[in-house]
Amino acid sequence: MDPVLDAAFFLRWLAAATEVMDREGDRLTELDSAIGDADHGINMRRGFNAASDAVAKEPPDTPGGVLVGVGRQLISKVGGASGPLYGTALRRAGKSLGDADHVTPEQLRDALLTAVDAVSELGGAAPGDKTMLDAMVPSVQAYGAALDSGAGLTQALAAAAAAADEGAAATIPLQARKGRASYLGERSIGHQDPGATSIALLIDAFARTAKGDADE
Amino acid sequence: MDPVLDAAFFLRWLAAATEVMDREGDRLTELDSAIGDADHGINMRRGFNAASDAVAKEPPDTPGGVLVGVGRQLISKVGGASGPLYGTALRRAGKSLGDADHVTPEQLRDALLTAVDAVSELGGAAPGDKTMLDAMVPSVQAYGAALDSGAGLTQALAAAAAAADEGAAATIPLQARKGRASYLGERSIGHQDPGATSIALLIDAFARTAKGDADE
Amino acid sequence: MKMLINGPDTVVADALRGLADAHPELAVDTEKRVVVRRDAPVAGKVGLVSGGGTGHEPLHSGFVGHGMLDAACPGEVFTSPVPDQMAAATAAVSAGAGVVHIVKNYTGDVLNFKMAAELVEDDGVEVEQVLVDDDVAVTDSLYTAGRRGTGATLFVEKITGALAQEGAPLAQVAAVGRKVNESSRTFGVALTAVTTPAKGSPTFDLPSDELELGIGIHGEPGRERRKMMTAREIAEFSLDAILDDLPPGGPVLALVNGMGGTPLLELYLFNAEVHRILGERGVQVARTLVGNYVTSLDMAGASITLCRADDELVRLWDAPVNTPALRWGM
Amino acid sequence: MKMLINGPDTVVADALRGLADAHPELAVDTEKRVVVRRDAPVAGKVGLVSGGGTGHEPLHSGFVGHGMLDAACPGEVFTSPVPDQMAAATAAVSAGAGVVHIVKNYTGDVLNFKMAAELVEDDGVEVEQVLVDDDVAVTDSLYTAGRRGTGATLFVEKITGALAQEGAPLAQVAAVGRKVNESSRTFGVALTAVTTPAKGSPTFDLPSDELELGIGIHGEPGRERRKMMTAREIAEFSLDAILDDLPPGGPVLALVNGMGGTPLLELYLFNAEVHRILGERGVQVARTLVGNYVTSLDMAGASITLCRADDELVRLWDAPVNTPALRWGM
Ligand SMILES: Nc1ncnc2c1ncn2[C@@H]1O[C@H](COP(=O)(O)OP(=O)(O)O)[C@@H](O)[C@H]1O
Ligand SMILES: Nc1ncnc2c1ncn2[C@@H]1O[C@H](COP(=O)(O)OP(=O)(O)O)[C@@H](O)[C@H]1O
Ligand SMILES: [Mg+2]
Ligand SMILES: [Mg+2]
Ligand SMILES: [Mg+2]
Ligand SMILES: [Mg+2]
Repeated sequence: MDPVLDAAFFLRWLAAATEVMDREGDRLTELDSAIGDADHGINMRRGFNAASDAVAKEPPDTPGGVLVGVGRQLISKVGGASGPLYGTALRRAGKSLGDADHVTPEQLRDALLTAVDAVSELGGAAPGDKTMLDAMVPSVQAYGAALDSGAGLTQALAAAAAAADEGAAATIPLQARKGRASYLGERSIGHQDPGATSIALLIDAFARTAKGDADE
Repeated sequence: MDPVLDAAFFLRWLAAATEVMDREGDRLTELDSAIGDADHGINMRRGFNAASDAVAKEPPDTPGGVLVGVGRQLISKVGGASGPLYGTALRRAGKSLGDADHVTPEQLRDALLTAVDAVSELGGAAPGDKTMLDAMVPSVQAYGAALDSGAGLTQALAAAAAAADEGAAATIPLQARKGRASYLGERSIGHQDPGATSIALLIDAFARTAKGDADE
Repeated sequence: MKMLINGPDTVVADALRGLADAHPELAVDTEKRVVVRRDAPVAGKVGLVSGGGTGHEPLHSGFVGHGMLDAACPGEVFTSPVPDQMAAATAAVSAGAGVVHIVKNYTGDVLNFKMAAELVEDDGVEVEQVLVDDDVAVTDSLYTAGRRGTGATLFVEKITGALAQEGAPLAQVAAVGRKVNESSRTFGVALTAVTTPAKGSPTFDLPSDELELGIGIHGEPGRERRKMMTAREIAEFSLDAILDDLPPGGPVLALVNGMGGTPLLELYLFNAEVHRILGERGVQVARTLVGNYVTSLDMAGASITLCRADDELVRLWDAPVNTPALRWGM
Repeated sequence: MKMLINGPDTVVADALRGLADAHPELAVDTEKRVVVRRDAPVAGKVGLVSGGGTGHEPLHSGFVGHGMLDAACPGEVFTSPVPDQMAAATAAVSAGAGVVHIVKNYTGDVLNFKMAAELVEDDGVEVEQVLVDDDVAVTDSLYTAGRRGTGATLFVEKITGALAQEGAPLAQVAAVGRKVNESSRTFGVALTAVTTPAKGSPTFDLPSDELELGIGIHGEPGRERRKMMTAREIAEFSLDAILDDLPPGGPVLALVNGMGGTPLLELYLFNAEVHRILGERGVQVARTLVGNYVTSLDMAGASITLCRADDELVRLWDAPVNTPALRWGM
């Protein structure tokens, strides 16, 4: 059965996200080393651990509260390009959920769209620029399309995760036009974008959280 | 037949010495790298090339003149420990020969003794301290002993070269007590002293010059 | 890779303690991670704040003091600081005359400083941003995040600092900063990659007979890799790129800057080539600074920055400055 | 090994040209290889000359100027200069009040300076030699060439320079130099070996997980090799060696010096450990200097020098100085 999207769900997602950043951080840093400055995994790890710690101290009791709390921590602990982008995206997504104590899968879609808009606005990138957007956009589309065609939350998040993964992989042949990787010009071609990869890990954490709940 | 020890002989020696420093400089530097600062070959090469150039411009016409000229060049071009030691040794040796236009093998012995005294006085080292003296002292002894037992110049210089070579090799087990190698304490044991090695090359250049002349 | 550290996690905090121990004339808040002139806020003076990732020392903390920055915010290694730091620094130096944020053009620095400006403007502090983007190695700004900010940051911080110290108003201080940036161009090369404490191994592989041309200061690879060149050839290549793009004009200020791992001896040697070539091309050098100022941890390499400087800029360059890394006239 | 040079043979000459280009306030004779204060000889003032192998920059050329050295003689890389240079430098700075030779205790430096002193004394210049031998890594002076001269050279040059600038007579300037040397101790460590331009490869092999304790500044291996240690452990080991030998007394001047290849960030971090440990041991630090001052080309590592300083020495340390590498108070 599909889980309820309440604060507890988002806290379980946060735990899964933090765990995956700890586990996969080195791979993200390695990707960032090829076309950036070799810190993306370190940044994500620091940010999600700070968020987990902060939230553990005073657990919010709404989905919006969790996302706003995580976003704020990322803004004030990560730095770099990903801190404000990730942080603002989650903060605005959380704000869009208001103070409902649980939300629908459709409300989550709107929140994810808000996140995409936040990243586009702040970073000025378009799809195809080889940034995190290249995983976010197809992922949110796939999620919405799945809901539209009658899928439940767990199934739709699985589709979102698969699309994010593909989107991240599809950054490999692209030449970067935003962020640090753009300095490399053509030499950025042939490497997967670290930010798109971490987005895929986060969406996958959503999907796994839902599936874990559903399997219980 | 033994050659005459005139200015031309010492100029041929200088050419041979310069050639051997060019050829063996890297080995001297390598030895100095193990227990010093990796420049002895470079120093010797710079010094003997400067001496050859200077002497080519205005060739001295006495043995003493050649040695004094070489010594002066070493003093003003080499630097380091070896510059003043080698330079003063040769300068004083040359001075001891006065302005005779040729000298006897016995006078050469006295000049070599003067050189040994110069190095001892200036550097304050004793035999066994793992310095150039450890090649000089046995070499001059062997030369004198050969003359005393009736050998000619060529033979005596061959004995001097062999003794210098042995003296240099015998520095391997010694612990350095003077110069840069002394800073290593016991870690200086097991390496051949670069200065003793270059002395052996120089004496060998004397022996080869004499032998080359004798063979003609 | 061996480093003189206690562990990768405490590098920034430990180094800030050491900075505080060495420079009692600076107020170092190791919690908030801001480094402030002890006499800040200076009454009536425009405040100057900069910041960026740690790993470029002495930039920026080493430029805090009389006649230069009022505060610096060091981020994690090669990671821009966070808005909280910048907001705290801005508050600490604000004397009512407004504050200039000197921001190197990197996505992270720009975004974080922007968020910080929003925070402090809510509290009524007027903020002007001066963006530094001098690195000609990044050419096509339509298809990139724009030119990086590198060596010219030193010129901008020194010259705005001098003008602010004289009591000039906010708009004028920001304007001279923009003018310095527009008049400056930089090109850098790396002979080795950089190793960050967290990663512990070089950020890219550079064969022992090649060099990277057009590197940044964060261990990013450059635009082009070539077989090793002589100092003269490197200077020629770099100056070609710079002079191609530098606005025409009179004399220049020259910064021959080490990336951290190159001995001062080589920097002076490189400076000789720079001067020789500029002489051949008829470019007059008004002032020269040689040393490790805008670095990239242990990276071997160097950058050249030229800034066209009229009499006013030269005067402000010469004005008294008293910081850990730059000090003259007082 | 890649270097920013034109070729190993011209390194010293090229770098001197670059020094001259950067510092018009110095008179650099690239032929004779002497670097002299442009206003030398200063009437009535005792002249101060030092010199040594090239490769320790900014030592000594970077310390020529008001309140410090009058002249420096750079030798070949890691090779003491020759008597001709020292004699030329001495003649250039001699104003009739005598000249002090500051000599680091290496066989080569001592012998060459001795020969130079004989030359200039023949011309009627009175010379006093101040020998610097502060390196406690060399312990048993009966069986060695005696302790090496390293970091304390900076203290000796600064403090004798200040006293000479005040017009003190020769004997007094030399005496304060000797007092500084006797009050100073240094210990250094290397994380990597050094590579000279001529050799082109590291002068010794140092495994990637070990460090050398008690190194000198010429790429000589140290007395002992250990598994890599933390900054705190290295500081503790070094300070144990120094404090064991340092004369008792009041506050100290502290120099936390980089060997050339270690980023400033790590030096500040190391300084934090030095201060923490000195605090624990009750040693008061009057002044601290952190940076690359007495280097060994690209060697990674650091040294600590402590100098017991009474009020007079602190006053002379604080006195105005204006050189390329050390500048304050003017
Ligand atoms: N303008 C931008 N818009 C969207 N995403 C961006 C932008 N700039 C950078 N990114 C993302 O940020 C990632 C890098 O994050 P990170 O390494 O943490 O920051 P930094 O580049 O400051 O070191 C990139 O892989 C890219 O996905
Ligand atoms: N006090 C001394 N007496 C005699 N020979 C010495 C003394 N000190 C050093 N040497 C010799 O000098 C050699 C080193 O010469 P070199 O490498 O050219 O000079 P430096 O040690 O200054 O680099 C040593 O191998 C040793 O033979
Ligand atoms: Mg990054
Ligand atoms: Mg040597
Ligand atoms: Mg970064
Ligand atoms: Mg030497």
